[in-house]
Amino acid sequence: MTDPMMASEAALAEPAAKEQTARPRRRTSYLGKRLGFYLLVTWVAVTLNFFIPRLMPGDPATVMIAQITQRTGQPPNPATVESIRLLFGSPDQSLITQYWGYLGQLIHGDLGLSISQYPVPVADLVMSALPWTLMLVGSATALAFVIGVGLGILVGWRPGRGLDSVVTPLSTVVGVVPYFWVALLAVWIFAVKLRWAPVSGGYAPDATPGFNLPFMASALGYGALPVATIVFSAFGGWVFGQRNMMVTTLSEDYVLLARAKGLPGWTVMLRYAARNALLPSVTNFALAIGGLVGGSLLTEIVFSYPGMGFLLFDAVSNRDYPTMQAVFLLITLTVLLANFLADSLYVLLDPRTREAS
Amino acid sequence: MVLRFLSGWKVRAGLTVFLLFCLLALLGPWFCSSVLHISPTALDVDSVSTPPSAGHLLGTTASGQDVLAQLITGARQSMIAGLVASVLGTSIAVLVGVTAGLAGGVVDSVLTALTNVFLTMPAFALIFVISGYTQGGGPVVIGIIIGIFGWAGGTRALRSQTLSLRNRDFVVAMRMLGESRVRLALVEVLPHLIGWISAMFLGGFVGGVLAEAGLAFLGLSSASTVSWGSMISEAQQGNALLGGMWWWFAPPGLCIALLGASVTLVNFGIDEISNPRLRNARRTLVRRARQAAVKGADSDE
Amino acid sequence: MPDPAVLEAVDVSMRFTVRGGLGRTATVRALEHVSLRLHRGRTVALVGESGSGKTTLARLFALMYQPTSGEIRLRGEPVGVRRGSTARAYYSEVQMVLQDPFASLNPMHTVRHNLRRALRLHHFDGDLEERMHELLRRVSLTPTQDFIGKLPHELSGGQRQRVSIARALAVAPKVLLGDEPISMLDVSMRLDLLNLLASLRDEEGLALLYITHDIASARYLAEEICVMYAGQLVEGGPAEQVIQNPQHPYTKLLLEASPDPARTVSAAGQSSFLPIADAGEPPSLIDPPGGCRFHPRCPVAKAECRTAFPARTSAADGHWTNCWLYTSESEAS
Amino acid sequence: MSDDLLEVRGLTVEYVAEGGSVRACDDVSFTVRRGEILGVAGESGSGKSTLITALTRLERPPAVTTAGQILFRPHGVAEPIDLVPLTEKQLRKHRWRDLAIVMQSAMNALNPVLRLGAQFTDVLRHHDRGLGRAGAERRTEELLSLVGLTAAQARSYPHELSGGTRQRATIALALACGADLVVMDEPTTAVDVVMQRQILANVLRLRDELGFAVVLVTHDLSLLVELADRIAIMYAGKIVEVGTAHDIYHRPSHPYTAGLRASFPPLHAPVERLHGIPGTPPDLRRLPSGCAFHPRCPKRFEPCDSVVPRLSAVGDQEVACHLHSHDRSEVVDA
Repeated sequence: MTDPMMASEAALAEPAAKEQTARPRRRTSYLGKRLGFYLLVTWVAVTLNFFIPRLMPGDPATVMIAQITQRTGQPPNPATVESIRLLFGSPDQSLITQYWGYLGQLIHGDLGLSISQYPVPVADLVMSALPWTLMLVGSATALAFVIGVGLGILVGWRPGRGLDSVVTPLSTVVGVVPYFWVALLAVWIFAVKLRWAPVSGGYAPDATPGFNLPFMASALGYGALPVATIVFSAFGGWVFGQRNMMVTTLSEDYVLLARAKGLPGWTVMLRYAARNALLPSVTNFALAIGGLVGGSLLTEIVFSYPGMGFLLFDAVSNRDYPTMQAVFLLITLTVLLANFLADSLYVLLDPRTREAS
Repeated sequence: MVLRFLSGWKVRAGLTVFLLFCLLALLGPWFCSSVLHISPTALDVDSVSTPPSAGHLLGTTASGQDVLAQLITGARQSMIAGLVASVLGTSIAVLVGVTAGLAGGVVDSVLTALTNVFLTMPAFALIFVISGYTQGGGPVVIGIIIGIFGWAGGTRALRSQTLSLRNRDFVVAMRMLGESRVRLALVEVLPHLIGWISAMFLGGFVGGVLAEAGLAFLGLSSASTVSWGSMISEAQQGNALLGGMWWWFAPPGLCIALLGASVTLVNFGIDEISNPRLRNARRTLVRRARQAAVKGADSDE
Repeated sequence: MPDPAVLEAVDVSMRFTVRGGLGRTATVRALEHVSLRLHRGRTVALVGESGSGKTTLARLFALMYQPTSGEIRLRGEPVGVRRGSTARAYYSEVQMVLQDPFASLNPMHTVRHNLRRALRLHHFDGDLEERMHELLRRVSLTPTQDFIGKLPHELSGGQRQRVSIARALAVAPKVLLGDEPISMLDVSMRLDLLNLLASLRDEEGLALLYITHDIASARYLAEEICVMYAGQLVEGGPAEQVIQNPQHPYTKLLLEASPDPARTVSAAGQSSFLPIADAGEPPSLIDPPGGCRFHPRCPVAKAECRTAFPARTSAADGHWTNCWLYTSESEAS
Repeated sequence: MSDDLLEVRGLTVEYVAEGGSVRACDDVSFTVRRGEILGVAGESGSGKSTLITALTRLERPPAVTTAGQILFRPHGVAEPIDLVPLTEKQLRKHRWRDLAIVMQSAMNALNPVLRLGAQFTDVLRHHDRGLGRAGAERRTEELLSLVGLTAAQARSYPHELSGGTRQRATIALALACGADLVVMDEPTTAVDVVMQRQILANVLRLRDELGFAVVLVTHDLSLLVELADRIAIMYAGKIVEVGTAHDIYHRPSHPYTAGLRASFPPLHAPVERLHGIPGTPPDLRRLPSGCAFHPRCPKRFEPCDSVVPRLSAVGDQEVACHLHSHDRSEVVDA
């Protein structure tokens, strides 16, 4: 029902053929198909990255070269100019040539040099920011999903009862409050007034980043509030979606039959209703990751958290185009990776996508 | 159907609040200047950072601007962004989703892939990057960008709905009368999608308002316009919270939340109509019927 | 033999390509070399289980697909999938009534809208209102003014099906295709709908194709019965002949399995439900058995049944079957 | 100990709504004897599906059982138990052990994400705590073999099986805990006639072997006549006639039963022009006064539109029709 592939199959096969298509068929290719799709998205992101600066009014490349000249007092060396031209457009070459050159440069991992922190390679900046974002968003997403879906299951099991009438309206309201507003409020309450958490940053200034206990402890402490704010504004969506799926699933015959079998309530709720009601949430999980990673930009900015979002914000404020491009590409790749994990989870949960042996 | 839609309290409350906000956006600026005689930009140097008072009903900012005037004027900017985003986004979604669902075959495959690509891309980051290049822009520009990159969510649902409608017998039957494809789409299929489309429109509206606020907060809207997002941004920069100036910080956020909540309420109503399983039996009625049954049994004894 | 066929399928086969993941496809062999003729004022019943291909044949007649091989002929002229006004010209002669009365009328449109649209599309130039009432009278939805303004949800299943028929009649067709038109109706309404179809056939000279899985109702309505199994026609002929003297083992199985209270209730009030042997299930049409597709379930299957589909053997009364049992006999004699 | 396994008295089920309640089952009374197959026939809106869910106490709001008793005498219980006032927890003791159900569509009745075997073992092990995993699996195989299925099929997911196989599996499932009563809701509407006969023949054979009773609901009276011992006919939420299959077929007393019986064209007997029942089944929200069938009844007379006929014995049968009530002669004379 939710799988577009299945729907198009049903559309093609006429009624007489439906019976047959429902029979077991080898579906090894589910994950393979998804991988192919992710390659497509990666290509689109790369291509967008190529075209956006070229479509913009003016010539970002010239602007950048001028910026570097201004900043360093001398024009950048020819290799740097060449690299900037490849990434941001050159008036002398055809678009196709530029595109191939651009792809070649990306494959070699050359993302150019940062303008605002010239001449630090963008790749270095990104690599130091990436782990922070992965940890922040990864833990926040997982927490929001688990809490939200868990609550959704509980609430949807007995719709209209006490818990439902409190949690459901609350969770929907939370979703429409601007996130950064909530985050700022949280900083004010928990960091400024109550002093439970630091106001900003990723770790204590006196800790040295690396695998040492003081650093990791301080990173945890600094991360708690940002994670909490993300979870707070993201869990509502899960509750609501999961609740509705649960309510819909409850009227399925197999849930009724499970009840008729005299199985205890917990078994019916978890093994019969929730197992099935979970599937769309997992699909949505894959889709929502893009939004969450994007949304974490705001978190990092509110908390001056040293991740990709903060880097992007800095880059945008300083018109550091190479960094902007690179950060966007990496965010996309991160999203795709997370999507793939969600897809694998889906395959694990839904036997219908697995190969029938 | 319309009557049933309007009969729920959720829908009625939601619509009322939503229409009030629309009125505010429409008439607000005129109301400010002609009735209240306040201006969102005028600096009242005598009362800087003052809490709500008779002179300034919602107090003033750190630079002495009237918060109420800003709030009312900001409504228009925020709602224009939301409106542009949702009109554009919904139009693209309807066009792509309905076309894909009706056409089938290669057209469908291509459009579906396109939709999924846009759906998977981190849209907010992309919007942010593009806004980085455009460096500021009015609510219309921001709305356009949000619309262009935010349409994919509803498209999937619309496509699958169209697909199932296309194969419904009444469409097949009309096709076998020789009805033209365009009329099939417009007269037989589209009316059934109104619920979905309006839900999508309203959802896109809130999404647009929130995204605009986010971008304004990041300083990516043009500096000259006042919107709810830019108010929060300024309040933050003006250390409104640290200075205890809740009247500056709180109202714009609450307005967005209220607008969003009103739309959510309307969508609840639409949801319950398009998915009857979500409707709950009135528990009081059920309980009363059960009690009556117990009593009846007692009197039988 | 009656006058020439109005609509016929000549040796049509139909294959559907079903998409799987990543370009993987499977072919559904829905129909194999099927020929069927519809005559003016006569009913042919097409009987078979779900998935046997009977709906596919109806949809080929309705030009919803192009057959993979063979052709559909209207009064001897081959027709193909068309669009626009040529499609309309075909549909002004061939109409279809679908199975589900709850789905075949748009819930948002009134009876009037449906009828008016049908009349307009086919350039009716008389008094629209008068004609609409006439159509409703024709399908016994009287008093007509009570029905014309109604929305589908205000009608019962039987009434809706009558509206569907009226809509089909609006174009004054020569052929009416009924795809299980009564199977979703309440039992008490079914006969009257069959009676309506019979009277339309007799009074308007409609050629009727009645598709059903209920062989008793086929016998009630049709002069001729064709039995379809897994995309192959296996037996056909005058209704009484097919029912009382079935030839093909599948027809026999179908008749044995069909409920017939008169057969089993003994006077003692003891019901003796007639069981049948565990006869397996119809095959998948993606990879169907070769030869006669019934052979894996056939109690009398022979070696040749596995390899080739038998030729048709016909009796003088028009009763025919495709079964090796009879082919060899006729060859021997 | 009585021969009656189940005695339903005055069962009334209402769908509560703001505009007023709808009675889907109205004062329904009947008995089911041990080992008997009772068929319940009715058209859409007759309340037969509601009756099934109410019998098994699976009704869900807005459906509420507002009156009546369901007296159940499972094996090993001396006093009959009224199922109506029991709580879900109390009911759980009887579910599946004493009272099992087979639903209309096996496709929907089986959990799509659990293997078939797991859906057997969870119920087996829940009701027999001592049963180990291996024991439960062995028992599952035995049960499946009852309906002609194999152990390999226990390892399949529902979507990998054909419709007929799935439905046979749900019947095997219903027998898992030795229930005294198996309630079946149109168990063969989703399968073809050939499979239908195979499945029902299985049910009959297993009933003879295991001795459970069956309440089978369907719209197909012609099938019931072959299959059931006794048949109850429902119309507009009420039982209008109960009798042996033979009597229902050969001597229908209620005009509705007669009309329904005549609505099935014969397979072998001579074809004659038949008529269904004129009119349409009533809207439960706006039931006709008196006997709900009277607007469609060819034999209606004076009291039909004002007095609701009660179900009463006429010979071996029970009928709710003024034609058979005791004061009939007076009315006819008058």
